[in-house]
Amino acid sequence: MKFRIRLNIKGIIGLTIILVEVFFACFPSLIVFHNPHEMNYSAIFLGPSREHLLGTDEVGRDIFSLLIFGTRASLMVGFIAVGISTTVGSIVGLLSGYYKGIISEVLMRFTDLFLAIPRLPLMLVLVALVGQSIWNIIIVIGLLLWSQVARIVRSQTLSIREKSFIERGKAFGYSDFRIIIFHILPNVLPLVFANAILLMGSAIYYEVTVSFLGLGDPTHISWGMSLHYAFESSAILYRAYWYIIPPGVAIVITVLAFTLIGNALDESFNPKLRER
Amino acid sequence: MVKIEIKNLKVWFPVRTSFLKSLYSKKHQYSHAVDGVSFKIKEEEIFCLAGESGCGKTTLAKAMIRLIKPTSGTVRYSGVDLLSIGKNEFRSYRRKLQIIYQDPYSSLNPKKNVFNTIAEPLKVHNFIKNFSEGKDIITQILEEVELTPAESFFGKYPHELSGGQRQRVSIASSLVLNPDFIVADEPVSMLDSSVRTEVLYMMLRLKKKRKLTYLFITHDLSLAWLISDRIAIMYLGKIVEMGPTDEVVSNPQHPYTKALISVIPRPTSGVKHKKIILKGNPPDSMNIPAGCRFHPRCFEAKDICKRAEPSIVKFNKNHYVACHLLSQKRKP
Amino acid sequence: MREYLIKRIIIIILLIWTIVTVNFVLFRMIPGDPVRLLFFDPRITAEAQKKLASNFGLDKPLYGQYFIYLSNLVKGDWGKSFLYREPVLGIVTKRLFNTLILLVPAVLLAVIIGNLLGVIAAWKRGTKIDTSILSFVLICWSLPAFWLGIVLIIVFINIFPISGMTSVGSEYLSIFQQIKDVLYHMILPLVTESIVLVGEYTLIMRGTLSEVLTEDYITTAKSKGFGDFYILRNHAVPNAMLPMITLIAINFGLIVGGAIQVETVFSWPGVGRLMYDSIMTRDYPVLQGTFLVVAIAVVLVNFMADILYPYFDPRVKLK
Amino acid sequence: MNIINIRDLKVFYRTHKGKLRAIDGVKFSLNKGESVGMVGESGCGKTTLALSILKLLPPRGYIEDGNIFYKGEDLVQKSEREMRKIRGNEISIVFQGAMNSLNPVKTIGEQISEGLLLHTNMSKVEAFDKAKESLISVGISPDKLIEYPHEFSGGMKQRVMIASALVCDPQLLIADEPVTALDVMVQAQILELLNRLKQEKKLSLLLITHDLSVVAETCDKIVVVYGGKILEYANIEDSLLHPYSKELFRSFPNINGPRILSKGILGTPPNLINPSRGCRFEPRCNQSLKICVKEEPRLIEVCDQHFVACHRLKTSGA
Repeated sequence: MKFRIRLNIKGIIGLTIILVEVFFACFPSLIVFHNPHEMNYSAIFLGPSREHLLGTDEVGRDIFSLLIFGTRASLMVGFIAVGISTTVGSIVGLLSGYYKGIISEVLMRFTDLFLAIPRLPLMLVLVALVGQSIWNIIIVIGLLLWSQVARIVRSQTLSIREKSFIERGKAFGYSDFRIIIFHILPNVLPLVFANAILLMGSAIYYEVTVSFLGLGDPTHISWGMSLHYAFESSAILYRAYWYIIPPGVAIVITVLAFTLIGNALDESFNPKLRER
Repeated sequence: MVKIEIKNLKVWFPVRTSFLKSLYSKKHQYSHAVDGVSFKIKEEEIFCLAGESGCGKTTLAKAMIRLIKPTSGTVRYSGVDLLSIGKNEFRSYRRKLQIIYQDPYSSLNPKKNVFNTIAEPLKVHNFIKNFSEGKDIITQILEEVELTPAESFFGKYPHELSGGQRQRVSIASSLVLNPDFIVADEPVSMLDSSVRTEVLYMMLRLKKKRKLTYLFITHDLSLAWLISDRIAIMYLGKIVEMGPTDEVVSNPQHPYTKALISVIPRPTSGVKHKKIILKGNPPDSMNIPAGCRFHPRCFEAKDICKRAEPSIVKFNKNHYVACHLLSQKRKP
Repeated sequence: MREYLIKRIIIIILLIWTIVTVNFVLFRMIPGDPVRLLFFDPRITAEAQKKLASNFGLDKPLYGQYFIYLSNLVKGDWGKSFLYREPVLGIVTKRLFNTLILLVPAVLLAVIIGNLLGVIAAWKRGTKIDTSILSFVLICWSLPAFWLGIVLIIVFINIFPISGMTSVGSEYLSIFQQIKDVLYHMILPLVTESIVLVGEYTLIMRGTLSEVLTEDYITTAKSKGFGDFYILRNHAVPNAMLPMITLIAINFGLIVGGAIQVETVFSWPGVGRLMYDSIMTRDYPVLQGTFLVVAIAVVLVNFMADILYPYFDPRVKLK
Repeated sequence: MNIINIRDLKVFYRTHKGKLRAIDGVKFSLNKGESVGMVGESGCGKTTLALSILKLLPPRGYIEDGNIFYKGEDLVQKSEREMRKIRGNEISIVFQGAMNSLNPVKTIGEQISEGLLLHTNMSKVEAFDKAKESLISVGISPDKLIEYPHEFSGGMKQRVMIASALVCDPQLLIADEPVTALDVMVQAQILELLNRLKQEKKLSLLLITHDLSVVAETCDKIVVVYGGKILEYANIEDSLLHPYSKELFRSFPNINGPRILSKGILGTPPNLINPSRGCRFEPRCNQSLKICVKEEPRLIEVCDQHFVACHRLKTSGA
């Protein structure tokens, strides 16, 4: 198998951002000098200063520390949720694209149903019902994003299975399993990969939104929770921009970075997208 | 010796009718892609199936090697009824019956290099235990298809090869299992004219060397004429004329064959020959006309052609034709 | 055409039925005692609760409950809110109207601007104009709606109203005054929702149009002697608009997701805010009702797109 | 009088590996009312030539040097605006991919008549009437005017393309592989149509194809192109003299001739990014001389109106 990946400038920028964030997530203590959990009621809503680079929140926690530690939650959600949805989606997509008949039809309808149901409301309902923990959120997001992967993998599989090298494999006496794993999968994998990267942006976006809407894990530090607390504690009225801007910017940068890498990969795998 | 024989082979595809119709009517509509075809191919013969696109020639060929499930009929390969044996039993015949595809760009997996493409069937059929064992066999087969030096092609991916080279790889991977019956589905129609003859030349050489039997499918009668021993002309799922190539081309009996031969473009100008250009739409296997299938486009159609379907009859030795006019001519 | 319609309607009924069933199952999956959570408001008397229980068939087995649930839904009895002590259906319909007031113009604005930007970007593909549109749009696309709303509030707190649909305690002399007040309150939420959506539409338009521009019939049009602008307007854009119709519908969930956030941030009394409130107060009957309404709305929009599509694409007209 | 006169045309493409010399010094002319067939293998530059005449080259391609005189005016010097008045009006083109060459959301009538609306002062009604006429002339019933292309078969689409190319009564029609993807019978129908229209409208035709026999059946003259160069230019009745042309001719089966399968032309097409100094065909030629490696042969007239670029012919001729 052979992948030729050529990232454009935008993709390289995106990749750099993510690598830096991965570093933050792995070694947050190397960067910050405040414990993000440490509260100090005598120092609430302080503006940026030498002591607190980005000021403090309504219970006196250091916002810069919260921001750096928050990277961990976001990346974790991104990677694990996408891992779940990509695996489930690829399997469903491959099977429903390769086989014809009732199973394929049922899988396809099921995918369509999941595509049709609005995601955010369903996520909110599910998290509200199963309980607010980071793992529940990850699983819910993972299980709601698979339909998108399945749709893409299915349509790609459908077009590949019409190629004569697939029928040729049958003429050689290959089993269905061999054809799916060794002949179709390698051809859809680049697309799945590019799409997975794009999905990471979406997964992070959903986690942040769910947390902001009050269904986040209160025991975990995350950008969405920070914004939730900011909104609930009327930071707006205090015009505590240092509390509100940084997590938002962090989210935008992260989602953007994943999008840039994903688009760059898509372009490098899909010659039709390349500049004319 | 007969290599492969088919009798009354039919391949009907169910047509997807609308959802509602399928609720209230149980009657299925079928597309009669192949509608009762019988012939024999002798050992080491080149048998050619010719006809317009949509006439069912590819479907027929694929049904013969069980890539498509026929609706009815029999296929006998070296005396064995291929359609009645089970899947596992058929596996041992699988490697004997191979196919070469038309499009060299989609018949090779873009993610596999030449070596793996050829080694994979060997491994699946237990000719070799692991990929490295196949090196000698693969070198030899690549040399046979004139891809030399063979080693330099091992690591190449399809996109690094030209159309002709891809088709050679494709042929090599079919031949590596030592088949003796090959379906060649328009193997050169997508190649450039100069490469085309090169590949054909090689295929004929391989045929002699490996004692192969070819079923050659083409829409190009001049190619068929050039290489085949016998030819069958297909129209809408049926054979309308069949016989030794020389005779069919020089003395066509069915009006359809006459028309097809008359429109073959000749590379020499000067001698202007009369062309019979058929009017009307290309055939549609979903709406097969009553009577003779060809009558709506036939320039010699008589009343009887609209009513009864002609059966295929012997015109003279080895030359068969399905046309009412022929039997009428003979009666008086 | 009739057959197409009937087929669509059958599919839609199946879809709605599935959603309703999912809804039923979901709310019985709640850890703890789901039935208690859903139907027994701790704030009312034991006698009333018993009556409620038989109303909802809670004394019956699960499938019995399911049929009662279905028939209640059809009858319009969607349960009673714990918080407002009113029938859920009434609350949701009232809020739905408010949501539409905000969403319809916001989506229209986003579609118009998005398509325009997309067309320009595709036409000028590879130039600086394209790059700047693309950068702008990608940022819009990455913005969480709620955060953008908060930022806009901080910036415009003294210029525009930041909360609610009308000024608190205002009495209107005429209907025009009321409309004016609502419009004034609408500005920030509308801008937020539009910005969040514009990215998606621009990207889709740019993508499909760039692909259309490589089609053979574009070259044909050039060979007939037409200028770039004519070809863009008469040949490329009409073809690129086709997938837009379906894509806007498919991505309708996105619009809804944005609406929940925007309404929450700006306290806009719509379905989205209702959903947020019901989560915060654990008002399950309302949560269930809003989810149902939103899901059905998405399905209906997709249905409309399916119905409209053949009018624009001659290729599917006959089916 | 010649209608197109191409002088030392060079058309290059920018690629990652360097300049690709798609057309490298081509010189030929096409007389009024004449039909010329241009043959060559894929990648030899024949389509590029067609596109350069209309200046419709893709963004990576550009005319490096040379002139294309159309009725005495140099098209190379013309602005895009001036070219638009010529395209479809004086010079029309029919492409190979008839399947996708029609806009799926516009009716056949709209697509045929739009050229008229652009190039003439006709009203919509007049243009539609003319479109109807044109559709009849290609053998399609006029009530198909209000239909959409997806209802048409490949052969019918190609007829529509021809109708819309000819609706403005152009002087020159360029047909780029007009029958390649079509079935044999449809191919014959389209060629017959082209032959008829050519005579009826006194059209000049530049037919581009890889199929020598198509040229033999429709054209007065033949141009053999190889590696961006013209190797031979002859009347269709003349027998071809260049070794490449001969091989090419042999690779087409002729059912009037002997039943012999040629070995084909061994070797690969030339590298157009770093072409060799000598004759482009030399590496594949079985009759090459020493001089062929060093020096490029020039196109010379071996007999009346028959030009060949081959050292062997020069020496034998002299």
